[in-house]
Amino acid sequence: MDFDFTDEQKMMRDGLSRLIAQKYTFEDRHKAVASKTGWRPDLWAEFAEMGLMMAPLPEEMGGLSGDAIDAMIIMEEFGKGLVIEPYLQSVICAGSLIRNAGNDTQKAELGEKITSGEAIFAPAIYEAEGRFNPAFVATSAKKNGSDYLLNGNKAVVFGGPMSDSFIVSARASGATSDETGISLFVVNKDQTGLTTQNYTTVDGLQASELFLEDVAVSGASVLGEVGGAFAHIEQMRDHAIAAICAEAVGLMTVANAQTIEYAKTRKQFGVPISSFQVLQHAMVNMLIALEEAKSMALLAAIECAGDDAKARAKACAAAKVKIGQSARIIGQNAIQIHGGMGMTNELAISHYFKRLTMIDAQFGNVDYHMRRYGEMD
Amino acid sequence: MDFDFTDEQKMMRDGLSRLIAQKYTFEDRHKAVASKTGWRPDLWAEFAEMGLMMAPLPEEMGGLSGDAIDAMIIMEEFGKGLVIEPYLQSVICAGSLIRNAGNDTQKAELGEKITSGEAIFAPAIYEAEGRFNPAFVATSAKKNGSDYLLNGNKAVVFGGPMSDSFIVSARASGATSDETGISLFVVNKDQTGLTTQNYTTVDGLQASELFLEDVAVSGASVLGEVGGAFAHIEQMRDHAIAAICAEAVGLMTVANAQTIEYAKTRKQFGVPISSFQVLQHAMVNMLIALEEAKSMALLAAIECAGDDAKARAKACAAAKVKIGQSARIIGQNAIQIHGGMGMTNELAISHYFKRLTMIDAQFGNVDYHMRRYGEMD
Amino acid sequence: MKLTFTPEEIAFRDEIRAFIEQNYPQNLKGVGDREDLTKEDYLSWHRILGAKGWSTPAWPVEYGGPGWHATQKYIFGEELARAETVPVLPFGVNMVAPVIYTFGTPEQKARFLPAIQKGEEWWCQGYSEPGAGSDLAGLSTKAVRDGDFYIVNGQKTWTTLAQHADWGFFLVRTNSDCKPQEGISFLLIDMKSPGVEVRPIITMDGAHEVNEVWLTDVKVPVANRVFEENKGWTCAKFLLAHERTGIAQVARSKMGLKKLKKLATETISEGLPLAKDRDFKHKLSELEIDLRALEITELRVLANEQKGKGPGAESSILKINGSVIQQRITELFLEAVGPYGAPNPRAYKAEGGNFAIGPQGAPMAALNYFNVRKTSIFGGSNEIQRNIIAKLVLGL
Amino acid sequence: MKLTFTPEEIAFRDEIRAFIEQNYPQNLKGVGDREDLTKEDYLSWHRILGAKGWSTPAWPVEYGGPGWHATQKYIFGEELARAETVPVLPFGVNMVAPVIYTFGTPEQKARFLPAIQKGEEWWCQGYSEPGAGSDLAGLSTKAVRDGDFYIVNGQKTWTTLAQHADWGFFLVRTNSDCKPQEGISFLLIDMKSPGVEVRPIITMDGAHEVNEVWLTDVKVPVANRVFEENKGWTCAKFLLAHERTGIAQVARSKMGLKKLKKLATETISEGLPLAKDRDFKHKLSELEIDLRALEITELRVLANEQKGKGPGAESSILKINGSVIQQRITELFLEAVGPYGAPNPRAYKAEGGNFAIGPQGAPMAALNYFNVRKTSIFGGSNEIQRNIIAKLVLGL
Repeated sequence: MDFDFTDEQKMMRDGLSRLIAQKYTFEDRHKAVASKTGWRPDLWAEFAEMGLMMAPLPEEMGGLSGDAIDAMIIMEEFGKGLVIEPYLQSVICAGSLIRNAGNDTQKAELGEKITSGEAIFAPAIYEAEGRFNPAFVATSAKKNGSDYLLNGNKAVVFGGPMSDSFIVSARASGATSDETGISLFVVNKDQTGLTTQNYTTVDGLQASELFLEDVAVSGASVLGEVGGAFAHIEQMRDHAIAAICAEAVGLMTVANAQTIEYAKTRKQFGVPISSFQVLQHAMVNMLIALEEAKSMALLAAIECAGDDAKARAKACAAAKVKIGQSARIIGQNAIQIHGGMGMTNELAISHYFKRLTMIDAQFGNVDYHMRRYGEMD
Repeated sequence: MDFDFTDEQKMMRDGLSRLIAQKYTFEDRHKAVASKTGWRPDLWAEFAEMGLMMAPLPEEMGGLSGDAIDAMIIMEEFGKGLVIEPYLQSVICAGSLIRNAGNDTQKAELGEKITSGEAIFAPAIYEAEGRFNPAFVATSAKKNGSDYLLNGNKAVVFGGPMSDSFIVSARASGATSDETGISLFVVNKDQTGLTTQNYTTVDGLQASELFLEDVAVSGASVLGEVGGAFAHIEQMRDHAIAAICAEAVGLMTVANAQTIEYAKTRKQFGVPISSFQVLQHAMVNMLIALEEAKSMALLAAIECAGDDAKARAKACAAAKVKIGQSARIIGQNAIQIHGGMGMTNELAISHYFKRLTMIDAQFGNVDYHMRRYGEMD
Repeated sequence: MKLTFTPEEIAFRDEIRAFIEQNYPQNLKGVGDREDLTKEDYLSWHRILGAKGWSTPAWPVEYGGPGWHATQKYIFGEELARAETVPVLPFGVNMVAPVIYTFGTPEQKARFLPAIQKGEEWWCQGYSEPGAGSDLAGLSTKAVRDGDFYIVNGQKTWTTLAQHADWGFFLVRTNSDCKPQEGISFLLIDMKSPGVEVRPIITMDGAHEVNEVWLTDVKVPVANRVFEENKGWTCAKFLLAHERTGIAQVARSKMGLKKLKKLATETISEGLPLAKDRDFKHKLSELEIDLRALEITELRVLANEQKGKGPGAESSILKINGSVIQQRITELFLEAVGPYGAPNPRAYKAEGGNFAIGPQGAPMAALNYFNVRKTSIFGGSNEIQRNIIAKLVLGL
Repeated sequence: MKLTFTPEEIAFRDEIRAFIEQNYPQNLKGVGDREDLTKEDYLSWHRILGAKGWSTPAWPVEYGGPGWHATQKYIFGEELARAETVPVLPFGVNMVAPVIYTFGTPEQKARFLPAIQKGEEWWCQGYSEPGAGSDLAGLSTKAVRDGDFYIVNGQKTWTTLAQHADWGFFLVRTNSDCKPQEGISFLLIDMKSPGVEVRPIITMDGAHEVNEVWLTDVKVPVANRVFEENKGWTCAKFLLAHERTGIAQVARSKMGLKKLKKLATETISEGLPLAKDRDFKHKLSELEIDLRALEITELRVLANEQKGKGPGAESSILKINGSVIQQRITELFLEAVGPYGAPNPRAYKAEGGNFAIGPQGAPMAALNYFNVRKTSIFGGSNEIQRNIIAKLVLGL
């Protein structure tokens, strides 16, 4: 057993932490969310320069052969800084799909684009009526000569507005919820027949609805075996869960610290509110929730870095459940202890709360993964 | 809307309350539980003399034409006094079955026995593998001339050891969980082929397992229509739930009062523990749980006294859910606030806790009734 | 003992229902799903009810109340909620008016009550300050006597809908050399007075619902003080007890639950209605049972009131459970819409997008959830309510 | 970063497993389901481990510890739980012994440690008093110096299994004219001394597990005082930190959960295994995930310890969650057996009944649930643990 980071990992963490402290203050972030584009391309370039995009990806994609532990370190810092850039989508998710499903050419070419940060990819996996089930794919892929014609809609594609390409799941065979028959296609944003509806999310991210009408993609854009993409999607989801759990740990760490700080300085009845036993115990419960979440985020990352697919799936389902529960305890208590001030858009805490709330519905919520966990027994 | 008791109801309540205070102290009760018979036949006779057995039953059974509100008043006082006598079984449950299913002769003859208190009846409805479902009846009733032969087992029959007769559900037709095909039989304890295994329960009551082997009962002992007993059993269950919810309200009222009293007198760190805010809020939560339980017990009793079967079923399912939840909050917090002293057999509070705990599994627990409630939508 | 209505009560209900049907403004139907209501939206319905004599159900008859008993008031509230009307805001009708008719002078009653009843003047509440939230008595806005006037200086905050207000009722400090509670006075301030400035606070849902109110050398006639100088805390306590009963919001929550159940039936999850999902159904049932328990508890309190026992500290229970149930309803709405909780309609509408994303009911789900986190904070936080119950009910 | 075991660790685990299989007493198999264990039941397994040098995994090598690192200790605990052995009781091995080898004299070490290691002497803990539970420092049992002896008078309570004890370690007051913490001494008392009386306390599950210990003019040699006079609080605090780590009981809870899942598979509800019931399954999954989180948290604490960071206030988290999980397991057991939680096996066995009622696992379900309500009370209540965390970890 060993819970230590390598020296390289510590250096990366500290460097990223410094960068965020200097160039990604709460005010900077606020401005970025409200800006026309809704993100910070300049910071994206700096992240790339620091090697963050290369960190968790393999050499053949231009990466540094790190793993989910590196991703965890990065995402936790992103969480602490409320970072809104689409690292999760492009590096973790698209990176995972290309690494596992791509052929050598795709790994090299698409990998280079991702690790250099010069292009952004977003997975377009979920559909409205499928809710949290990635096997629910009504979007069809019809063979048309050596091309495929894609038809259908994809729901809530995070990172959509700033993405250059999407990795779209579509079905050539099978019933709507079958795990077999699903394929992955790399679709460029400017492709004929593809339209998007872009929006800002309640927690300050960017996302899109995708509408595909007879989008013709070449056979070369298929990622992996036709009809055999589901295992890759599952693996992507587990890596995404491990990463988003780490982000949540970062968010919760700051939310707890800000709450304690506020409670110590805010006075009512002539004393700091931190002297009230009921609030003290509430903050202890927040700490316990954070420690439990940390443990499970760690477990998820360790299992994603390993090669036991069953253990990985179980750890990630469990971690997503625990993070959802902890985020609720911490988020709700943080606002309650901040009182009226916690309700305002002006204080950072409300933004931590909003992001913590919305994480539950990304990649499946508490109930979904509780059920999934129970079925893996 | 009117939440008032009649003057007669108030008199009955006050009289019963005085009787219990005088002759049913915690020490008396302790002795009765530990005694050979495990109950107080002398008190049973006094209850009868007071007219408690007559109160909720109709005139044709020798009763006073009261209703579920009277039963509620009595059961709440029984709860406060931790009364162990089988009023619920004999008067509420058997009374309900005979009232609704019995013919005129049965109502008069069996009713007289119940209302006079001279005989005790216990419903034998549930079976081990049916858990909380009263439609699960594997016990068979085979026609044999004008008699019926009963075969099967009945589980956890409260009041069994002191009962003179059982009202047994058995099946002449249909599959094990069908709602049709179930009949009710009055079986005397000394009947050939009936054996019982008697025991004390963890909360100080008496119960039995019933084993029926070719028990021959006459056609005259059938209660109601052959095969059509389920609606009567459901009605009995709702009345039993309303009554046991009232008992629970009585138990919780005392548990809360004892906890507050203890917290005010018990000193630690030089001050009464009632001065700690965390314990204050815990006691407030206990109060809220009690008030919610009171409201739902009241609703259940009101609907049982009414004639809308659907509203009755819904109110009773909801009440049983709420009582189970409140009992858990109040019971667990009462012990926690009493600390080590709460763990001892010597203090009354542990006995209130035990009874409150065990009520959940009588007539269906929280999950069972939550589901039942959801299905009634 | 019974829960059913008498024939007279049923006739009363039908009368209310018919009136709403015939008189509720067409353009305000379904406002529950709209993000922002104008001042006129609120007042138009208030005025219609006022003209009928129904805008002030709790008032004594002598001041313009309809003379209803508790059950009738309950039925009236139920019917308004059932029809999803815009609410009649409580600041005038249920907050300042009872203080005025209980503690005010004949002149104050004559000047203010009719305008409140008719919906002619909009009121706001100047209680909380940046340094005095849960510790309301710790307020420091000062009123210094200067002849027939007070000169008021200070800052109030969390002032709901003050941007529309004609008048405000304010707690101000008129004496600093005593216990905090003993030096407070209750003033009625014309919001158009020189020196009154209302600055918006944007809450985390992006709404402009609350405000800061800055008071700089505001001249307030002494005649606008209600009750004695330095005795304003009496009015404040009286008002808080009144505020707590209404805050349970049972009728509105019942309507919310009904909509939630409809949404669960319409939302498709993996090809099936979410309402069939056992876990979700379990939560719905639990919520419905808790709401039912709250409703019966409120009826028990009302029945006591009808017998002359005023709302006491028990009303704190209604506040706690009522607020938590409102929060749970919005939380389940958000859970129901799943991934479609994410799009921010305020943002995409501000950018000129006029599309709706996700199922009906989705667009406001997250913002509503964020917004009602306030219910356990404002009006005396739930921690404060528990302190009150511990002290006044349990005697701890 | 990894969670897997090295080949050496796996070999170690196999060695432990084989030893248990070959040496664990036949007559003690499956003791988890028995209600009462005798003194000999406990000590026989302790002696076998002691002879092998494994009864004291946490001790330094110089006093007879096996020299294991944290992972090995963890594996050892896992294997004992897996085999459901009777526990080696903590009062000697994990409580008084660390105090003796950390603070004791050479003579005390020589006199007491070997007998503890070998399982020759049974210890009990004389801490709590009727007036000093959570407020341990409020204790009033007095020890008055009289030459080479202390004369001890007072009453202790909640003394676990004192009915079997040869020795007890006691906190006593040797000075009353100072802060409560500064006048306490730590004494080792021979339970056969004149004036020591052990009276049973029957807990609500009907068990005789705890006792009152009455001390009347008990003569205790000064040589049996550990550490300086009036410095006993130092030993007490040291010991409490040690006690808290073990109290998480992760390995035992894992075994409990395994049995619970088995019971859910075997219990028939309406003709189907309860394990198929979605509501029950949801609770099982939730419990299992929480237990997993506790386990990883404990491993993180252990890893810190291995790096020389001793168990600090974080161990309070393990105590809180560990106790609650034990309670939830027994609660689900009770829920699983449904109506068959009711029969009281202690009562019907006392009456000579030798039947078993209900499914396997049912007879003790309720009594176990009642019994483990203690885990959130004893050893520093969970409220006290939260106070400790608030103060020492959060700095509030």
